[in-house]
Amino acid sequence: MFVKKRVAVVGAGLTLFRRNLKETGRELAYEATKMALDSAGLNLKDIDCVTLGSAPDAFDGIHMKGENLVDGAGAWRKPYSRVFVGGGTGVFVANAGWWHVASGLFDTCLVVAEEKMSSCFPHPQYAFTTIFDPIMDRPLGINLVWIFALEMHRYMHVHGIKKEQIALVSVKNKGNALNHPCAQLPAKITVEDVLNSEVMVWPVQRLDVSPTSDGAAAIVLASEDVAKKVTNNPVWIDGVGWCIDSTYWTNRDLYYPKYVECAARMAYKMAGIKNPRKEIDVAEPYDPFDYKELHHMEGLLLCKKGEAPKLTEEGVTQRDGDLPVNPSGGLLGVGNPIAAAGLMKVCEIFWQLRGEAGKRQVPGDPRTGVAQAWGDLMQYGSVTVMRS
Amino acid sequence: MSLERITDPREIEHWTGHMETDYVYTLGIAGEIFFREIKENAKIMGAKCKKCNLIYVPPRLFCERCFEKLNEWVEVSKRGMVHTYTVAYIDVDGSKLKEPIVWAMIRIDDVHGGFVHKLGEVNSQDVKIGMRVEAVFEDKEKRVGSILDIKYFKPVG
Amino acid sequence: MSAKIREYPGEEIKTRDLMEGRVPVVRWRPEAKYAWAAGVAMSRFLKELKMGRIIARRCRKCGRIVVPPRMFCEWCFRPTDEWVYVKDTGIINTYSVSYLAADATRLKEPIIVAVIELDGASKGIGILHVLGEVKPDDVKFGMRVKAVWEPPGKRTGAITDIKYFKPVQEA
Amino acid sequence: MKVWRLLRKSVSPRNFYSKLLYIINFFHLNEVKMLREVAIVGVGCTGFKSITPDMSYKELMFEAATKAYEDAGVDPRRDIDGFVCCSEDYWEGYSIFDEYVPDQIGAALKHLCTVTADGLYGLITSFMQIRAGAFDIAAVEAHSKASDILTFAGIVAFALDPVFNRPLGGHPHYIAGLEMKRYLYETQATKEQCAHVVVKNKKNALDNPLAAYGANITVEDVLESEPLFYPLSRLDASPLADGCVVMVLASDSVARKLTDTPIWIKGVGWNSDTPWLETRNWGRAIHTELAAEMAYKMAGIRNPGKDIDLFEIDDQFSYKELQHLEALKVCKRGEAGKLTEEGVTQRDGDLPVNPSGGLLGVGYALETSGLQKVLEVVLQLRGEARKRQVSDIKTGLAQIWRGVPTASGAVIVLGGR
Repeated sequence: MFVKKRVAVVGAGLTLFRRNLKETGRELAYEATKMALDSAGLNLKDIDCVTLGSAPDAFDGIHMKGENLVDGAGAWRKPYSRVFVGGGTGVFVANAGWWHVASGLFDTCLVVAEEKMSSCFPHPQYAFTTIFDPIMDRPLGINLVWIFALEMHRYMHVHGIKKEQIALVSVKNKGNALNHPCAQLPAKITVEDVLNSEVMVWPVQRLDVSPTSDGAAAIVLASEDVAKKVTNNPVWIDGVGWCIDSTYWTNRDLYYPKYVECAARMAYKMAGIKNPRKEIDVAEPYDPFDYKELHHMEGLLLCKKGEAPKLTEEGVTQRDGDLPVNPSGGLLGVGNPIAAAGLMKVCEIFWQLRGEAGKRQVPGDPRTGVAQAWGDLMQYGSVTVMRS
Repeated sequence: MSLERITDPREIEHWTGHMETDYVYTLGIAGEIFFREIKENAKIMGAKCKKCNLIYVPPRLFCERCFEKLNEWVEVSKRGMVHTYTVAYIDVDGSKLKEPIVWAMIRIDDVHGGFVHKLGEVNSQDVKIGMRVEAVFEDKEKRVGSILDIKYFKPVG
Repeated sequence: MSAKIREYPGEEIKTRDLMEGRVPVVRWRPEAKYAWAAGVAMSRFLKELKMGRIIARRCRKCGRIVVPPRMFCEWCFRPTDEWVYVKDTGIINTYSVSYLAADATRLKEPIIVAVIELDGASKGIGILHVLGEVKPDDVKFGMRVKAVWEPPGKRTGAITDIKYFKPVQEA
Repeated sequence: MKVWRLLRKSVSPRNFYSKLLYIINFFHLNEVKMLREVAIVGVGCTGFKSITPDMSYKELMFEAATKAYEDAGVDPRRDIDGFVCCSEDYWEGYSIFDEYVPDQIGAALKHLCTVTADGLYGLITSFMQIRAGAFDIAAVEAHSKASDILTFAGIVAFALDPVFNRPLGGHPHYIAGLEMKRYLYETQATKEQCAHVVVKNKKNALDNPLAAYGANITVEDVLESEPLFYPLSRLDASPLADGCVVMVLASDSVARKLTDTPIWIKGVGWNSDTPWLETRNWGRAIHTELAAEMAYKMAGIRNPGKDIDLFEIDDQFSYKELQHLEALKVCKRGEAGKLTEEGVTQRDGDLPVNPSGGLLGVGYALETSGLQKVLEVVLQLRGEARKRQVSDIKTGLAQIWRGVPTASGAVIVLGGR
């Protein structure tokens, strides 16, 4: 019978996440990649192939930006390609790395994510307006935050969730980020701060939202044989999943991310996880907005529909809670250079499962973690399940 | 396949739009040093990779081959050789150029790299691969720290 | 080795320095213009808007009536079968109140945006539009609304031929 | 079972060695894992046109997908789990074009992803996903709606490095002119030989009902055409086309159930040279040399000129066909032009190259170009290429380059029985 190859993460690297960084995209990608290689104790010549994740070209302002980033990603004269699934890219690119190795084609794979949103000037917001349908949506003067506010409001309405409950996520994540050395917006804030912050698109307020950022992240993947040679502490990618829902988002009920559930089920099945709530020790769901963390906990089957706010209120998702969620500080605290932010989550799970997360370390020797990202028109879910 | 198709050409609709907005690009860590030297001193800098024994022009933060960080900057020659060239007759919008542009890849002496730039002060028929050329800089007060601070490359004896 | 790494790379630039030209940069505005072919479904949709009507497509297999119209059924993967007019009235599925314009600048008067499930289309099938003649606080989930159209002479065959949707009394 | 199948296959002396190696390999690997073979089991194509104003890109994709699933005998909603689509945002006029793909190819609420590259990269991605055990049946989509683009060269210019190259302006295809000049200089190939490529491909396209730019022209016609980027003339460049290709892939056992003529993916390779114009190799297609090396190793090909019967390779510009033939080690460097002149690369020659008409004859359909080439190899290997059918072929190769200003390319080796 066909037996799957196991794939391990053996190194990770991250740049600072900031509103503007001086480095070019290539230089950012290089810094993260170099750090990942160094941490794995590998050289570029040990790498067989490279996969890159990066969100819209309209941020960096380079058409075919994957081609521009070849050298920064360490792909000079190597098999190299870029995957792109909107906001889901950052976690998805780890999945792409997985199939490069699991297919048996390569023993090692560099997985790199880069975003330089500050090139889109004065605000990356313009790039977001071009994600919409040019006939149905763009003529209305649409703004990216509109659609998330619509989704958030629907979610709140269906389950009767209050803004106070949602704000707790922002408080927690920005607080967690105080311990993250790369964080852009770490802060000690209160629920009142969130509720009193400027209204952007009701019910979305300033402190419900992650910032725009520049940054890069990278991990090194290796086959079982190689992983065992280079480290005695590999973290295995045991399950990968991804799923896209219909383009026609106004034809769907936005209260629940079915596509995240579909992606999670794919990954859980592969990893042999039957009861995610019990078996997963630490989770990094995508949190560009605070309500998304709750939404995604439900999609990841970490709780029942509508139950995530309650768990949050009870402190279950705190770093020292029963199910630590976004111990890194998430996008709300660390920042959101789209694809790099997603891969940052994979890096965090890697560090957590290795017990190397320092002040961010969740207690109790976590063995299984999940990272998840979300994107496109509220339609993409990508999930990676990792074990130590 | 669709059960209906458009059969009357007057029924066809198009929707126009664009993806145009403003961008600013930082020059990067290596790029800033490179363009500062061009702007202030009309000097061309390269970055040396000791491991691979290459001098990159334009300079880079890292060696793409061995991935070492490069921090040794060296001044290189303003002269080089035409490695290849072409004569462009059309502009970006497809219209015919009034004056054809001679583009060339110029290998700067003793380095890895050089410039893809325009040639000036030369007839397009006279350009040859292997021809010696030299960078012509804008006047200092006009230089802004961009690749355009080099006006073009011109033939030298 | 997050705990073991002391320094993380990245040289920060203040947005103000960028704004005020203290950081050397190259500027560019791309040329990227398009004329997207609207195709069979959307050409008809736009023509109907110009006449003050909203047209949908129906899939005979699943029975769904969908708008915006499409020539394929995404769930059955087969061609849709027929054109169906739907009403310009409906209910609010979800809404939000925007203080931000498309370019992220701040609006004095907010725009209320909503997903409106149209009468005559299948349940849950809505379109995005803006609301008018209503205060943000008075908007409710499930509220009935009706399209307010541009006058015939001003319509161009665009989604903006509907100026906005406004609340109407329960029928 | 697998061994039996292998032995049952006709083992020609030509590839006996590689088969033997494969069997030895198989027993060795069996302890650890068993790698799956992957086949193309269905293809669908809209055909290529200079313009498709009556259809949206969604309707174009729906047509190709419908045809591909019909060809494979599968229902995408029931049978297909994995989907890969290929697009670049600025070709489409959308940021995150991934959003607009699932419905019309049957992928809603399924496992779909976008690879921002040519369709051939997408095919390789799908191949890897199946080999890794993620799916049994998968579909790959690539399309071009080039006629939706009003400022093609402006968008290509936007791909240039923003700091070092783009500010100089100009039509970015000067890069092709630079490359052509250097290639001709290094190999002593001539403009006439390049013109022969154009004549051959446009003529081949006359027999291809999918092609948009078939023509019966002479070498003089090409040489006399308007100079664009000397030595590159108007007819040396392939014109843009719209079109869509969808393909269905399946793992070995499933593939055999679905069709009597699975086309096996024997080897894949892809590679990128430096993105910097300043340090790139201007005379050689390093990306394709390395990609071919990888694909040949996987497919057990030691003598490409002999072991491969048919080539569908990138000819976005006439000289590229010659350069790529040499990069593929089909002939020695500097020989491709001569072989073309002598007619060796004609459809009935010893080395048939671009029997479909290539991009010069079919049209350059942006990221669909690679799949157009794979499509031709599949049809040829199935024996369904009608007037274009090359006789007695067992192995075919498709190759693509990602166009100006990139230095990236991919190669695939396909086999019939």
